[in-house]
Amino acid sequence: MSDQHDNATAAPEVQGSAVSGRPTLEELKERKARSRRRLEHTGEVMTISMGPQHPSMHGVYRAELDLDGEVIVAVRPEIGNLHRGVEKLCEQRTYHQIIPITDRLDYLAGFVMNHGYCEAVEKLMGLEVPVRGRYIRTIAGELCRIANHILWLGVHIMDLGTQTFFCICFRDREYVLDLLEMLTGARLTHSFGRIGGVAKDLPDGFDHRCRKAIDFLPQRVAEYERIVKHNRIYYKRAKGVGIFTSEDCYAWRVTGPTLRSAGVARDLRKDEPYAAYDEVDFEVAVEYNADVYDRFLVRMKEIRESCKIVRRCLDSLPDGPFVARDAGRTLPLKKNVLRDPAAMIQDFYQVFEGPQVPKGEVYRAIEAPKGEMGVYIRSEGGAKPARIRFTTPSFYHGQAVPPLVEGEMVSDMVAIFASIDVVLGDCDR
Amino acid sequence: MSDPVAQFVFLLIKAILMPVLIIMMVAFIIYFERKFAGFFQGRVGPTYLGPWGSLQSFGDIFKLLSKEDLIPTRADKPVFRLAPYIAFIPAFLVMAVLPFGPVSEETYLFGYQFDYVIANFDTGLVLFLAMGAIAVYGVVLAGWSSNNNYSLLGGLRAGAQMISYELAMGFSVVGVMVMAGSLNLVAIVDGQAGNFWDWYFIPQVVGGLIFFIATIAELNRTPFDLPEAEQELVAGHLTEYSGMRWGMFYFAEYVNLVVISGIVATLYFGGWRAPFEVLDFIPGPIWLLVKICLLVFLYMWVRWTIFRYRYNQLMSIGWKVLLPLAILNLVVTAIVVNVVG
Amino acid sequence: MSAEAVSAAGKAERPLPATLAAAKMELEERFGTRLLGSCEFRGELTYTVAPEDWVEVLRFCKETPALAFDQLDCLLGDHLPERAAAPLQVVAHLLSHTHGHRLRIKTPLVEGRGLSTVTGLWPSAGFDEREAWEMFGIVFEGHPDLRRLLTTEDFVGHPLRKDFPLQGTVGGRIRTDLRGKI
Amino acid sequence: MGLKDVVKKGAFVDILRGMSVTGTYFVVDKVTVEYPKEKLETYPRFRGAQALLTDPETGDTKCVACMLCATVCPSQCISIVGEQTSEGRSHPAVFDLDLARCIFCGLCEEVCPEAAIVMTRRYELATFDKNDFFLDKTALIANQAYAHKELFSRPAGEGAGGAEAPRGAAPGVTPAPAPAPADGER
Repeated sequence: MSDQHDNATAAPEVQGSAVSGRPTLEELKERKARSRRRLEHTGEVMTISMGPQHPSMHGVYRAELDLDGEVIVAVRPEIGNLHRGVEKLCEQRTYHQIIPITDRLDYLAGFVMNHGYCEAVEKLMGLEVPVRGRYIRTIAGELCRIANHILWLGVHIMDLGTQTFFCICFRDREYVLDLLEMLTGARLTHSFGRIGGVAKDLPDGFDHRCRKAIDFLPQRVAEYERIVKHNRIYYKRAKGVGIFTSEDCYAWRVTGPTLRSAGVARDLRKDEPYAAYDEVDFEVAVEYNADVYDRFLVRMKEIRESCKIVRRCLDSLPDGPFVARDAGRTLPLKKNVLRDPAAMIQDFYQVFEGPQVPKGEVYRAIEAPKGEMGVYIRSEGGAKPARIRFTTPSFYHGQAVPPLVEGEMVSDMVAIFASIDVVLGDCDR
Repeated sequence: MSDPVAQFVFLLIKAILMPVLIIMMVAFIIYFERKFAGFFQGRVGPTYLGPWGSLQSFGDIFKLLSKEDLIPTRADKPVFRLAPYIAFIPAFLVMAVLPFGPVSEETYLFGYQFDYVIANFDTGLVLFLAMGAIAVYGVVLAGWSSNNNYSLLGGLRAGAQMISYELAMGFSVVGVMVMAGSLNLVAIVDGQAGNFWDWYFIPQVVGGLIFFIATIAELNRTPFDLPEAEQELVAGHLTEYSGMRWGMFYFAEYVNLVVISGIVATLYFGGWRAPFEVLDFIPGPIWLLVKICLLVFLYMWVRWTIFRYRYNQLMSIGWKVLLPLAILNLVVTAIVVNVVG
Repeated sequence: MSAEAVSAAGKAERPLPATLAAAKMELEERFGTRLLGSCEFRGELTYTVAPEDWVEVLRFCKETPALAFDQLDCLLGDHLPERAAAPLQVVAHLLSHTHGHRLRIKTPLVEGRGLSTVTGLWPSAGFDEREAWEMFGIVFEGHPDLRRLLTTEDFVGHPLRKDFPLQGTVGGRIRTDLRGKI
Repeated sequence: MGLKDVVKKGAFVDILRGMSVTGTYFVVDKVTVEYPKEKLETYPRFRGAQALLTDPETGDTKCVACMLCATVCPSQCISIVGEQTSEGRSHPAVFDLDLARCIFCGLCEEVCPEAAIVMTRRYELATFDKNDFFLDKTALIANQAYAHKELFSRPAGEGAGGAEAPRGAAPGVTPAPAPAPADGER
């Protein structure tokens, strides 16, 4: 926080005035009101459609903008172009078959979606995941988070002007995707989660390669910060732009890095720990100016924290089974199916009958890279869920664009939309 | 042949040779821009057409020629067709006043007196500023005539951006004029005779920087490429253009780039003069070519590194920062030249 | 294996967090009989309320400091054809940032009956209610802009109802009979 | 504005720092893998197009038509018709897999009790004719050429679930081009 002050090149009106350097809620609201003041004298309004094929709309998000010159007067968002009816599909499939569907939700962090779904099913069944399984889930989850944030940075900076960082970020993301392909078998659509743990154990040589990549990535983050953090143009384009106070975040259910940049240290990995997050200590990245610039700072800190988590998980990786062995509810291990007949019977039972799930409903939320993703499952006791609802962060971030952007300018809409990290697979389900 | 006929023949050759040379240069600069863009981003750039992909720009041209050339139905067709030419032709005119070698009575070529400039124009600098202003019409008319909201926004931005940066450019150039004592580019280059420390970019550092920044805005290149900001306005004023018509605009941008780096070389880096006296045996045009290439490389380097300003920040920089600094620089130069000179 | 045996085999029934127990007392003391049913399952508290008190209960949850549910995590519609009396249902998940606890409020709905909107309390319910209307046909009175969200404007029917065929009613049927012959 | 910052701002320090980074990339060796010439090696767990493994002696598939993979497949793209062979062993007369619907999740490989169906490392599936996506039994058996090498390095009974051989180069080192698979595609 201290460096926040010495870079006097920041636009003077954004200087924090509170005693501890952190702007109070009223101060943030006053800054937001300043950018809304452009709306008072609106002349003739022109409507443009930042349509589904727009280069910086991160997928098929459509926003109809009413412009007065360059200032945005009104926004009418429109989503649903990537709606695949995931919830209807899930109602026709057993709990094992739903796993490959979930990683198509937020396709930039596939495994995290598997993980969220498996946590909800395990909570519904009351199933205990063995320690090694939880550690592997944490490692894979954090690798997905790193990949997601690096891609976010590349696209965010490309929206501000140059393609250079897009290529640089995608090159660094390649190392993480390599690791995920080695671990799970696919770069994006991992389908690596299983009810009761993970599909396979860590392959040999993964430990060495993972440590090499984890030591290499913080240097890359240092380089990104060296270029972007003190860049005068990034100051002008990001400081004091798109302010969203914590009150707005609660009202519009905006969570994740956007909420943490508004001064609220809310992180489900700390508040409602799951997998191995309670056994690994890490800090929650928090900033206080609630603008695009602070969302960048929060995400860079999160990449560093994720690297730390993965390193700690690798250091204290326990032995033992990586998936729960419970005849009635989990898929058997492939090795056992080929050898002993009991596992083969369990195999047939799980595929034809499906897992036994008690009647009841459950809601489990985890910390996805873009925000809090909650899974609501209502089961009537059968092998197929009666109703599943994926409460994905981008759905609500896409809805929160109007209050975020009104009063700002067109080129700010692009920067703000990128800063809240909306991905349409997540948003339209 | 008598002298006037020889002069006329020389003029014809120069007038034909210059555009052909520029078009050849532009074709290669387009290729180098894509190649260097790749290198700056850690990737390789085009490699398939020709050795190291060198025929890529000819591949582009054939692709553009074969592409369908759409004109929107409700577009203002005559203006829509005229816009690329308005953007394309002024750049060539400026090349006429650019000296690429010694201009004096005793320089002879094939036995006839020959001066290394197409038009020894007394007010060459004013012509350059005028042509820059006309090129803006190409962009603004393109934006207006394609009857599309995005292009209108792009065109408006281009108009506003040019006005605010032309002033800064004009004032910063006057500093050079005061030092050289004349508007004629030939006289300016003669004023920079001698080694590289006699060039004007050393006394005129502030003026030179302002001029460089203003030319980036003139060329619509990255920190100030708001008119065709792909991320915001899809393609700005070029949204409705396709095929060879779009190619004309793309070509015009690079011709402008070559011409303006020529002007910057002439005004601040001693035109066709060698950096050291002893290297004078290498002919003038070679030096001008080397300087143009280095400056074009610098423009590319700036383009692939720096983000883009927001529209109102761009205007405020133009009016609140560059213009006062340019005037200050002019005043200081005038005082120094009169007191010391 | 009956449901109890399975859940007994799993972790012991999770106790309610302290603040949630306090909130439970407050709620039951305030509404008492108007809470039609409550259930605790896997450490989650669920209340069922009548459709008429829907907004009142939610407003109470949001405004009283002991509960302080300042975020509506998710609001979803549901279709239970086996429950003939009230086949439709709306479920709301509330989250309190100050106390860090969660609550689920449900309300059963008869077929044609609408529900009043909660966008006044939490603007984030806007898209949720539009989706619930589009997928189940539950009309939310007072909603600023109730139109189709995820499906196309001219889509007919409410897809997430159990009686809606998986292949859909309008064209685009998967021609399994032509497989391999095209 | 402190004097230090005016000087820094005047001297374009942050802009030059950004340009120094792109400058270093200009000279550093490039990372592009030129796809058709150099191909990246896939990892042992890569899930490409499926293949039916065959017994070396009988030349027939190990599959016993137990319909497990057809049931577990989330997109129902496998269709099998089983029959009894002369020696009384059941094997699939028809084994069709529609790659156009397959989502490459690997569940069929995981539940197969005979380790008969296996995900190979074949990812070049682009074709001009949609029917090529409709793999019948012979095409699936021909896909064996692309099967992961690690499968055969262990005793056949082990199946695909066993530990995989380490592979791949450390990040930053350009991996060696993969041996071109047999081109007899069809």
